[in-house]
Amino acid sequence: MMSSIYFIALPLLFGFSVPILSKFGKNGVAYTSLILQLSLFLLSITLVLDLTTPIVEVIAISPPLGIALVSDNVSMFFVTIFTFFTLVLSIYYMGQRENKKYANENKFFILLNMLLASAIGLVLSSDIFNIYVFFEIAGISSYILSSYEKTANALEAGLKYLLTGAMASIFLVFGIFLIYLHLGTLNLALISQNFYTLSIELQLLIATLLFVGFGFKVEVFPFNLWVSDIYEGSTPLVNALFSSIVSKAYLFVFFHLLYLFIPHHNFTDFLLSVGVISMILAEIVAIKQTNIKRVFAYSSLGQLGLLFIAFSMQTSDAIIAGLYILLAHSIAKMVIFLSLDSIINKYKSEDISVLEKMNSPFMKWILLISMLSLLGIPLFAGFVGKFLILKTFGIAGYFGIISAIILASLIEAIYYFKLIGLMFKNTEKGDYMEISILQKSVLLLLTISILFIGVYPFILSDWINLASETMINSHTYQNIILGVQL
Amino acid sequence: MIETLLNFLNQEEVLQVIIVIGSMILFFIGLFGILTQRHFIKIFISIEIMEIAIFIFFIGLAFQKGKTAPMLGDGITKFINMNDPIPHAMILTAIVIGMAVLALGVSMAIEYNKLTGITTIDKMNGLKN
Amino acid sequence: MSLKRTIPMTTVSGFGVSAVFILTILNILMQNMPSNIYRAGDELLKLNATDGVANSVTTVVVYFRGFDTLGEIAVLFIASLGIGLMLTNNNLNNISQENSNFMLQIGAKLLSPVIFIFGLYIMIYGHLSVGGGFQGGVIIASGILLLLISSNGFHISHKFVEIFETLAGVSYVVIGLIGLIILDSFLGNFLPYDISKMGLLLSGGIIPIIYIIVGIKVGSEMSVIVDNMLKRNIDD
Amino acid sequence: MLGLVILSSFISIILIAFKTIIEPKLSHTIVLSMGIGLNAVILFVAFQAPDVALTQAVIGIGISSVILLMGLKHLGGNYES
Repeated sequence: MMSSIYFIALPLLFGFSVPILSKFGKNGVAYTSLILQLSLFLLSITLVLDLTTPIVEVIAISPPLGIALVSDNVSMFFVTIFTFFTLVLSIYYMGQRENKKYANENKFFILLNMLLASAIGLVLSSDIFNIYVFFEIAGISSYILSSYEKTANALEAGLKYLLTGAMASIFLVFGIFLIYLHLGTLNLALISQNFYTLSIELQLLIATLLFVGFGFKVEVFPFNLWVSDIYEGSTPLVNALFSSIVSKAYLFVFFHLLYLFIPHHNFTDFLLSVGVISMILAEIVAIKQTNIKRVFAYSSLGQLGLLFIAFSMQTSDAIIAGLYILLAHSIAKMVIFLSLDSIINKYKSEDISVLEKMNSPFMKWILLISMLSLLGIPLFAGFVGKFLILKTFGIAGYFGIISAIILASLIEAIYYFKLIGLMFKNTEKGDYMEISILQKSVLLLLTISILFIGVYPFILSDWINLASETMINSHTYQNIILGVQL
Repeated sequence: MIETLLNFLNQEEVLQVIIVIGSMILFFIGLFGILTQRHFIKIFISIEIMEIAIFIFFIGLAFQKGKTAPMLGDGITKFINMNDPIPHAMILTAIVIGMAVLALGVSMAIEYNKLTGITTIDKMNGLKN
Repeated sequence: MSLKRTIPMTTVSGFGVSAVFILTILNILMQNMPSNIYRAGDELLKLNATDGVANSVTTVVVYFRGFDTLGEIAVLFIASLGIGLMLTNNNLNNISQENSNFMLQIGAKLLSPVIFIFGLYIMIYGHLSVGGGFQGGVIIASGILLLLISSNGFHISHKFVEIFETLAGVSYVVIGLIGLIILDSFLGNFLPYDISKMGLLLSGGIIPIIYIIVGIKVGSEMSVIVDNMLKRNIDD
Repeated sequence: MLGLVILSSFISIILIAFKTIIEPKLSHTIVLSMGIGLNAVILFVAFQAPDVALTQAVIGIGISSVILLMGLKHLGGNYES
């Protein structure tokens, strides 16, 4: 029987039963984790293909009172990419496992699966306190993952993440408490129906509290000053998770709540300016960086600012553009951080000059393609989203935003071409870099998908159009949830 | 004199005002602690104070005077005229989660201290460039 | 501007800004006191009367919002895992190496059985009176803490505690999945629950069972956390 | 009586919290934070929430303080530098 509850129940079951699984030889846990992720990916594909009407999975009692998981077009879009990227990351790790194995590997697999479960839970859940619980699971597993290596830098990154995360969750839970006190419900659909009945100051206070709570995690301007530290302290494998999965889940939840609670355009200008500031600032700071992880951390922040701008517009076209950018960015950052993991392991340096030393034509071309995609060059996946967003803002007449986006792309071009120049410089190279066939095929698959989406973006357009329609339309969401009876 | 004072304090509106002002002062004391204190232990305690403040705020405002605790016993046989159980359940969850985060934070601070000898957050700048 | 003049100015302006900020928030909250509206909790209290559980907080925690509790167990599990990861194989000095004093040894011997029985009572009677799995589990863990700091010879084996932890965690999810198969809803109450038995130990279907499982899980996690912090044995 | 209990608990919790923040000796800080938890327990009982009070008593006062005290022992140094 197909049910969306398996996305959360099975990773938890896996996590709890690791002591039993570790009895089955030294590969028991690793292979079980791989099989679990493969089956979750297949499950999400099956659910997406079957999806004609949204499915509501009821837990214990029916929705307005209890918790329910809603799988509609947009949430299944996110679930599919999360399961896909986790699977890809696992396979990549399996490829290097022979040579470089993490210490306490079982715990790494538990944390990976818990992070997947919580990201999916954030996207699927329709109860605001349940969202808080998943917010905490995702947070606490990210803190441990970022200090996984137990070096001074890693622990510093983890502690910084933990302190900011604890602050964020206090503000978030304060907002949730105010919502319950004044509306008497925790269900997203009911809150969405009644939120306008609150007085305007109270709406503003709750919105501010939720913005602060999620702002720390979505990595937007006033709260993103610590993010680059975390990226620098953690391993690139973990950065790939943060950049492609976790921040995307928080971003979705933030805008999902925004569209549901305040479905009018009062905050559009404010959110647009937040997005523009965080984009421009991140790109400017990125130029000066010499640590390669920090460069890509700031580039992630810049791309998240762009996504923030796209989703802030609250129109269907802008969301379509945003989803394209999100997909392209996730794939490209996955490629970049995965290959950085191998490069840093091989040459034991985190300075950007490591690209100069790197001796592997395969890696060179892979990195080149993903950087060009991030820049938004035509025929690569990143182009579609950037083109669509410029078109949307052009039609709406926001020429300030358009010039900001073009400016940010130009600054981005400066440091990306610096990196590309380093890679193709004709200097003395280091040792030849061997990577296993498994890792090669993973990177090749991701790169081919970048090119494929770039050349033929319309293969996804039906799916993405449906997703954006579902996301923007709060009435459908209310009807879906409130119409369910067990 | 004392009678009237007690009666005045027992009014539901007065109670609500006391709860809001008291818990918000507590909340801002915690925030003040986070912004001014530097030692790890002090920071964790400040976070705890902020958490307790919002828990008191929530339970206090969800409480309605004259209603009993939401469980049977002491001659109560029907689930009527009882306080709302959902806030209690939510706070239970939040307290346990807060404790888990605190314990993890303390253990990370211990390990970080063992490697670097640092006990305050303002010296935590190995990642700046 | 010199440093001597800037510091008082920033302090004063900081206090001014924060005072305005605090007063604004207080003003908003005071003008919007929650009225006694009909909340979801009142509806749940009505539903609770058909469930056969005397403590309605337990019903809400374990059954109506049982999914939150599963997530909470996961948070505790991950935190315990992280603490184990942080505090193993290091040469921290053992906190209680020397013998503890006589009073503590005798007191611990007398008190620990009482604490364990109290914890078990709180855990098993969670659906009838105040308390439940979380509180009972933590009380048992605090009894183990007392034993750990009082007597030198006592130590808990992580392998042994792990068995309880694993069984409790797995059976929680499996009970949920059985509910999904039988009643088409995760964590559904598939055991018979009779209203006439309200107030008896065996009432409420799966609710007391799940709360005891939660208690075992929380108790073992907390014992492991406390033990890791004390660093009495490094056998992980 | 209820109003008086709540008011006095609030006054004492705020005073203790302020003292906790400004106290330089860290072991005293932890003991004072137990006082905050204790007053919170009294308030939860006054608000007819015995379950929350019990949880706050065992977790908020008991285990949290033990964890903080052990953390202080491992971090070393009772005073803020």
